[in-house]
Amino acid sequence: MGVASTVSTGSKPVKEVSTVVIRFAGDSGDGMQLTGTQFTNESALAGNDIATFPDFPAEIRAPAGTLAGVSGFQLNFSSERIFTPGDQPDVLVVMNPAALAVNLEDLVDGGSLIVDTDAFTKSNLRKAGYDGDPLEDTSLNQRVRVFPIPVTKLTQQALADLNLPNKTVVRCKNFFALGLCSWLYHRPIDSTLDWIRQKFGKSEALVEANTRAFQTGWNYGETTEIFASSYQVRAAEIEPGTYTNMTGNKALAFGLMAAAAKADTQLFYGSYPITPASDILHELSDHKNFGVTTFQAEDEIAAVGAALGASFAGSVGVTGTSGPGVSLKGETLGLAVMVELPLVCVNIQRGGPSTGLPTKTEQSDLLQALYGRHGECPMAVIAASSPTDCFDAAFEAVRVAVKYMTPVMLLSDGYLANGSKPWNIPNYADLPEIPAKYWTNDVGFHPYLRDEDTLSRPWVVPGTPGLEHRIGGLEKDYDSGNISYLPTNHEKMTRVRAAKISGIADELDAPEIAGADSGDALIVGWGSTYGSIAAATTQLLDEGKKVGHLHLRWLNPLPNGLDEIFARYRHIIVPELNFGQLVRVLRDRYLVDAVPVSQVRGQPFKVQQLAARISTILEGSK
Amino acid sequence: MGVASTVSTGSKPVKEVSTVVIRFAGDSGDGMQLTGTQFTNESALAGNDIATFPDFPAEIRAPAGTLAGVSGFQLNFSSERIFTPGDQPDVLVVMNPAALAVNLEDLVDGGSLIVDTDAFTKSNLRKAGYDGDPLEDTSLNQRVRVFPIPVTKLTQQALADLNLPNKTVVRCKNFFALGLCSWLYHRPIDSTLDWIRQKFGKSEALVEANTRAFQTGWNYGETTEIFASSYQVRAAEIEPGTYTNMTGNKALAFGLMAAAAKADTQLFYGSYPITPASDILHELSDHKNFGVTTFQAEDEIAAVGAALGASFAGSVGVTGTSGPGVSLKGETLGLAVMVELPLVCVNIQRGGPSTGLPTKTEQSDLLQALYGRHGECPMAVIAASSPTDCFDAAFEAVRVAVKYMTPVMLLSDGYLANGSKPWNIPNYADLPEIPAKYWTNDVGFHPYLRDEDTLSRPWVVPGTPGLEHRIGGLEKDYDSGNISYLPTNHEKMTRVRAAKISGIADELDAPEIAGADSGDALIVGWGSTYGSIAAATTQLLDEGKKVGHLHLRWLNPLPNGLDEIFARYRHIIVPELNFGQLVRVLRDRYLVDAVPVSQVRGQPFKVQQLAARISTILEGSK
Amino acid sequence: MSQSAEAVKLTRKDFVSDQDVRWCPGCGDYAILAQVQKVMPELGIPREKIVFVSGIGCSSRFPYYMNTYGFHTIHGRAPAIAAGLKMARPDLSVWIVTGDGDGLSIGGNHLIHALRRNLDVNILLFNNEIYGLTKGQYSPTSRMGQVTKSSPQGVIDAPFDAAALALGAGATFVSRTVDVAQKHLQNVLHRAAAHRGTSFVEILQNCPIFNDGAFNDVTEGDGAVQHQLMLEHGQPMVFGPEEARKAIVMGPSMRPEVVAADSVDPAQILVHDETNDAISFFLCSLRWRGVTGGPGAFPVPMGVLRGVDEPVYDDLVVKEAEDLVSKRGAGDFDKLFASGDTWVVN
Amino acid sequence: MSQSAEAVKLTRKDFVSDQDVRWCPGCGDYAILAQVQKVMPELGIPREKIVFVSGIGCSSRFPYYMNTYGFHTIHGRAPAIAAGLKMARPDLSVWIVTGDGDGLSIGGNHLIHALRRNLDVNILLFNNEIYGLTKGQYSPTSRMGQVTKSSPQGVIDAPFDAAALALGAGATFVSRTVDVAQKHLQNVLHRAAAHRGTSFVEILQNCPIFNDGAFNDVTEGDGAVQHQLMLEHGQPMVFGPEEARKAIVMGPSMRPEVVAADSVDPAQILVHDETNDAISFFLCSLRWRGVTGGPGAFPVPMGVLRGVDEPVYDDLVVKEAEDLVSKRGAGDFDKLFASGDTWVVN
Ligand SMILES: Cc1ncc(C[n+]2csc(CCOP(=O)(O)OP(=O)(O)O)c2C)c(N)n1
Ligand SMILES: Cc1ncc(C[n+]2csc(CCOP(=O)(O)OP(=O)(O)O)c2C)c(N)n1
Ligand code: SF4
Ligand code: SF4
Ligand SMILES: [Mg+2]
Ligand SMILES: [Mg+2]
Repeated sequence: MGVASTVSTGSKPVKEVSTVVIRFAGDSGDGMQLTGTQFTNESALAGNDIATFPDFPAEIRAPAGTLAGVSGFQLNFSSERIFTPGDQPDVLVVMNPAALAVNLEDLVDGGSLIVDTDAFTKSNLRKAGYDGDPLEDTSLNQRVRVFPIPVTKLTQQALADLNLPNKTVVRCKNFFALGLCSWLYHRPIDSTLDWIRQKFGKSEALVEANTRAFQTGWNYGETTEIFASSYQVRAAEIEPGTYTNMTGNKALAFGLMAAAAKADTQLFYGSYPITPASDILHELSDHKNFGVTTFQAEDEIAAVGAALGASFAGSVGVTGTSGPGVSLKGETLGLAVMVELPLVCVNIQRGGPSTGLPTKTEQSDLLQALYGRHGECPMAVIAASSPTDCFDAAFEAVRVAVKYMTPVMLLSDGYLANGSKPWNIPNYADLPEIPAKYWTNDVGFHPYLRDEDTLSRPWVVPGTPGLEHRIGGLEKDYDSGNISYLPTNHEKMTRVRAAKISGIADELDAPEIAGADSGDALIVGWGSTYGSIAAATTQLLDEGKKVGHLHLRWLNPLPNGLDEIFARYRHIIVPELNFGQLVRVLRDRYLVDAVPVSQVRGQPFKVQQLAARISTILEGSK
Repeated sequence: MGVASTVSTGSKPVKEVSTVVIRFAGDSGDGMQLTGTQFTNESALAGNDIATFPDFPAEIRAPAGTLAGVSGFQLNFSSERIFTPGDQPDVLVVMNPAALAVNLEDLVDGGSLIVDTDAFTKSNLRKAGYDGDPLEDTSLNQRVRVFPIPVTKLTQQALADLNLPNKTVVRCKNFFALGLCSWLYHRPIDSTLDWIRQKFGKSEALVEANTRAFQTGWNYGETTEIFASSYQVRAAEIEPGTYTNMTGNKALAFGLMAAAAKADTQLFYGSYPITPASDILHELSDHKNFGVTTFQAEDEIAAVGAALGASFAGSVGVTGTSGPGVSLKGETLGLAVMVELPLVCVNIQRGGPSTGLPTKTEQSDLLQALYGRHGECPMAVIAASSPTDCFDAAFEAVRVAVKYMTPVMLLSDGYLANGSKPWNIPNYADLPEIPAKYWTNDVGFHPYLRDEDTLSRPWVVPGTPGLEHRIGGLEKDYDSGNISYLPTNHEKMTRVRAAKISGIADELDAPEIAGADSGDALIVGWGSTYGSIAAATTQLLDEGKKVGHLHLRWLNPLPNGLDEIFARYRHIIVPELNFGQLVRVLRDRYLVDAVPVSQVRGQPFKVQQLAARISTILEGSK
Repeated sequence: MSQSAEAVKLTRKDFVSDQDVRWCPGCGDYAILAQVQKVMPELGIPREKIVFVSGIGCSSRFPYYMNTYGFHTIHGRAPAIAAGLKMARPDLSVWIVTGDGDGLSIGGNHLIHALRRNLDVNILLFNNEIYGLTKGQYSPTSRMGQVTKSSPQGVIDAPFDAAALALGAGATFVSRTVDVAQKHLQNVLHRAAAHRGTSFVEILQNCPIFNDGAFNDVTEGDGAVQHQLMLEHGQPMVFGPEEARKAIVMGPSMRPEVVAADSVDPAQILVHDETNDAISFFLCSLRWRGVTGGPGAFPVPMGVLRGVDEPVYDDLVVKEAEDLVSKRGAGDFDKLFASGDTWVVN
Repeated sequence: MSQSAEAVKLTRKDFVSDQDVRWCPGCGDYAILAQVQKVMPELGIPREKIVFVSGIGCSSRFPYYMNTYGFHTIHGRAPAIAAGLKMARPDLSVWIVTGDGDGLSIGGNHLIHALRRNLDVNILLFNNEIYGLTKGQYSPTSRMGQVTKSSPQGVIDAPFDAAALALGAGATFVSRTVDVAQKHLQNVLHRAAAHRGTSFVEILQNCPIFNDGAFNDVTEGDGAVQHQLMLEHGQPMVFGPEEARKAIVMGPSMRPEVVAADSVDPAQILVHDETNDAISFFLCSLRWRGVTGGPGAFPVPMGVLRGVDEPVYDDLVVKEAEDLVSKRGAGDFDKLFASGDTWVVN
């Protein structure tokens, strides 16, 4: 392809690096999410392992140039295996002063700061709360390497002859930045040029404009003195396969769809929009040719109610929300426990309590998932550990819900929901079948007749002749399914409901441990902290500490054998993005002196900090 | 008084007994609740210690004579201190076959069974599910002493000359039974005769009819051969004072009212009817001349919302409900935690999960109270331990809510709500003041300015000039109260919200221990199990076991010093009417191998069974 | 609900379940149950295709007594749960049974949204102007001044008019009948069943225990004759005893009046038209019940106040899926999984 | 809301808080905020006696921008929370700000019950026919066929008419205005403030980001002239451009018609009467907006559709307490505690 060939012979020295963390930041209007996504695709095609995290502003459209309006996208790409989008960017690209103000402190010392100097106008500086021009601040230049570039002007010059409206021209400047970074890291660029053609296909002028802005950026790197060298990040050792970049919410939606199909039934998704869960509704609502029905209910209570009604009708009923929604669904989830129908409740956790920090991530709804309903109301709880694991966790949640005729709470969070990882695309045919049988046998039938192994009751769908029956929220007789107020029956039913859930443990895989399988400390995690803990563990192992990492997938029931495992370590350390919730469960259940490592900042753990805090505990100075 | 004098000289031998448990049972239409209540009053006037428990049918008005329609009232009266209404009746009065069928198994071996034989008609026997006449069953007469009496006929004869409609006459038969039992236990009867005069005052005929039925019953005992002797239960040693018989819900309502008044503000009670909490609404709604406002909302969410709005306005906002309602209030309770306003949420627990056993008692909402909201959402939780303690617990809940500007969950249950105990009526003047100051000082004011001791924020009521401000569910800046998305601020605010609640522990009384203050076992309880545990403890102590009883009033925070106390006992045993909820909290917090004694039958513990199960644990055969 | 093609021979008995009925003696619910059990077999719908969904309340015990599929859910949520059931299985005949507390108080939101969406379900609201199951608190339809357990000094909340609320929410079928009016109740049930879309049926029901005779003066004997306006599509709005028929006419500046039928030119008498919104709204503007109880200035509109054909929600759900299939073909997971940018690692 | 006696001299500025406004550029909420801040000082109510209560949504950010007392609550619950606030402090001027999602979707039940009870509060419903804060899903007022994030093939839910819903719920004051109509908006706000009882104000509001121009054809330029029926109590229902005025008349068998104003006898033209239920219900029966968007067969009734005086809930709350005090005297705890049977132990 033209461009590629004209520029493919680099004239500058090339340095090898293994891992780079880059962050693009600018105004919401500057198209940073798009720039980041394209650079991610290029890096994927370069064969790197990658992990991304977008950081949207809390406001819909904060006034242009303000701090509140800053949008960012971080990518970690490497020739090694990586677990997180990275603690701190090595390279920070900022398109305006506000973006600098918000992101500068994160940039590593000695890191590279690429700046569109044209955006550093008086008014923009004021909006960003700067008195003077921060770029002239010498301390800045001492701490990091600044690359001041008149991105806007250069773009305008390059596009001058296309005589497009200036507004349109300026909009292309993010492609200048993308081109420049693509040069800097030897990215394969064809995918981006193709993408531009598709995206702007309707207007040749726009295709040309964006392509040129991209090339200009590329050439700028190649030709000007300002960059002494470029960098090479070799392909990583990655399991062969066809990959695509997957966000957690999209993976979760796909997992639900696939599971319902493998269970040979329909998927019913009842939901009420809420950040950061809404994208699951958006995704599913566009796949109704897959036997998917979506229902945007009037509120969360109706959403879970409709899902339960659909389960009664024979569909896989799923409801998705975030913490505030779960706080409303409690009563209906209790009904689901009582009538024993398959239901999945997805909670994309966010910063709480109450409205809290709606756009930030947190893991503080675990105890609610376990105990957040009145009565003895056991709930199966599973948590996804990475964006792509959201697919598997969702699939598993549906499998268990259907097999045990029970509601299952599926926990994810804002970090997984919007973050992405490369997904090794499975063949649908290779996914396991989920044997879901509707009950039609009327001999000795009653609605609470139980399967001896699973203790689950039969799934009888209305329309089945001869099996007409009534279910409901009042206690039912163990032997007939009729209403019963008998004291002993109530205790028996309460026990059997509990036994059914704890019984799931018998089919769970033995917990896997990464790192040392005995020694100083076992680091126990769940959910989205997987990446940070895995990375921290690797680092601690490198430092010679005998630590293992056990990541729980099922929070209720817990897998068998944890007690033996815990006994093999001197410390049990539980990092969580809350004030210590799983740690309570472990201490209660195993009487083990597990200690929390807590963070409640609406952000994932930074690997360095986590490793440091674990070390402190190991050094016994709690 | 005429009657009294004519009958006051008993001619039969009198036996001394210390404690009697009597149960009146009949059809809903037979007025058993009324009979029980009157007999209770007589026993109170006799100076006995008393405890009662009514047992209503689940149905409003089940068809007459059916098992579902049986209504019962149990009274324990004694010359000693008693803690419960008693495990099993020594005397069972049944007005029809259904009442016999439902209650017979509870009657102690060798107990007395007083029966209205006239009600044992073919059709009544069928409705009760009897083929033959159970009274002719010899095994019955071997197990208990049967007193078959034609109550209806005797009543009819006695009232014959009044020529009232037969329906009316038959309605009087419960007074025959009451008269008979009053004779049997030497009850002072004036109060009952007065009561009849007041109640039926409008109709001389009815006064005469019921009085005569009562006398006839009394004389029947005195004159017929069937009762060889009568019984004397001497007055108990009871703290001097003026007493009245108090149900838990009424006491709770009074406690809320008194506390609001002592806080020199108004009480706002927002509620939606639900068994067994509705009586609180009924009680409060008739006291609007006490500065009480009641609001029957459209649902539980509106009820707690309105209460929170009233708190914002400067009233003490209270919302009352049962488990299903709490499962709906979660989100609003989270808002209350976030905006830090004084609010009390009353949960009269009942059998769960879901609709469960609505008219039965249970303690299974503790974990929900502690953890039933999304986010790190600390809730102060207090539990009442007896019907009369509902007054003190409610008063204390309001005091803490106002002092710490926090929601407080007040736990009671169906057993306390409907049960009654004699209440030593306090002087209102002697009740402590609750210092609740509205904040008016505008220097350096912001809505989250904190008191250094309590960490509570100022209570500023709208209408205060110069202090206009906005509160809400989004995270707020520690130093200004404005919205803040800052990571570190969120962690700081989350910590301070937690610290405020745990800080309450510093003002709590050191936990009291009844019985051995070290040794074999500490029996730890909370809420309505107080009576059963106290009685079981006394019994175990009598058996020479070194057991102590510690009953927790505050479940969050827990009082200081529990760890030292636990260390003094070999076993920590936690009886609960659930599957072990407090026990989880204790094991987690203190890493102590506390063991549960669970019962989930919609009924309180029977003292004998509880004592036996504790002994089994002591004998180490877990 | 539409009737299924192949008629099935069933009798009233086929719809009686084995559970013994647990309402108070004399409760209006018995009469309603009897009529429903009578009408069901006449619909020609196989029993297994009928589902009764209820919330919580005396009225909501209903499903246990019907020998069909049934779901006794939680307080106020029946319309939401029924929505999922119906969307997942549009072939089922879904009947929602609710009360004035269950449906209008805690369940008000689900009710109005069900009516707005026009799902093909039937809603039977048993209005006894009281909370029965919880033993006698006032409800959103209780009268002002009514003394109940929770209003010892009398209710101060203005009541809803169930039909007006339903109409305001966009209900396509709004009707009213009475527990004691056997034939009328049957007819309305048939009409509701025949209507495609959400059928709202308010049934005035007597609670002899906690609100006895609440409706007597408009439903019993002479009261019924004097105060009930039997709506018939295309028929003039006349009512009252034969010897003294009254009629409703529109007076000057659009103020409706009740006049002696023979005192006006018949052309002046308003004619009912279920399909004319102006008429349906007009009927809901009439005060037929005193705010504090008793008859109002106008008669009780009985029967079908509104009956119009609008798009049916479950039809649209099915259609959307079908259209998408014909547009994109039945879902292919392998295509879907690979629909984003992909790259191959070997 | 009633005006307080002693007038206070305040200006628009006094009602501007120190928080910077965070709505998107061009959002209709700015215009509404400006008018509210303009009207507040004209009410003569001391600032500290005014409270703005909202739920969650872009619109619900409103209280932060008003320099009064404010409570930004949770999604849909503002009317419930405001009810407790107002009952506890009837002297306060309480304003509820909500959106079509906050007020009509999740908050629908609280809204209709607030309207039914007739608490003396003002409800401003910003209707942009979309969920703004959550970035563009459809709402209960979105049009059928509307493509949004959650309806890629178009909405299949029939929308609410907010005014009809409010009226059906028994609202004593029902009005409609538009974000861009400064003067009209001010007048309606004044009317709402003056009304004792719950004042319901639907404000058609443009969301330039997710539903831009939704109302343009009935609110912008010629569209406004052609399609807005400016209601005036006692005035005939005429609208449209001077050169071609149209009028609303009641055709035969009660079918309303739009005719050329000069083509009919003026006496035939319907005259607005806020206090006549038949008129208010009639106005709500008119289809002013196409189910799938655009103008309907009838003009948009703008202004006050209903304004009647009914008992005010918070008045009744106060009265009940006062009556009880005069009946029983102020509460005496010692008497209360001993009101049951008592006995003395010495
Ligand atoms: C969440 C919840 N709140 C409250 C209740 C208690 N409750 C049960 S039925 C009912 C009201 C019943 O009134 P209605 O719906 O009119 O039915 P009716 O008994 O009059 O037929 C209430 C408040 C409950 N079961 N669940
Ligand atoms: C319990 C709960 N559910 C869902 C949400 C997410 N949410 C916030 S605002 C909103 C809807 C906003 O729409 P609208 O009320 O029309 O206000 P607008 O933003 O359009 O002004 C939703 C669904 C929430 N905050 N809380
Ligand atoms: S309480 Fe009333 S509504 Fe309920 S069953 Fe009894 S009579 Fe019927
Ligand atoms: S999203 Fe729409 S409603 Fe919300 S602030 Fe932006 S323009 Fe206004
Ligand atoms: Mg009712
Ligand atoms: Mg909106």
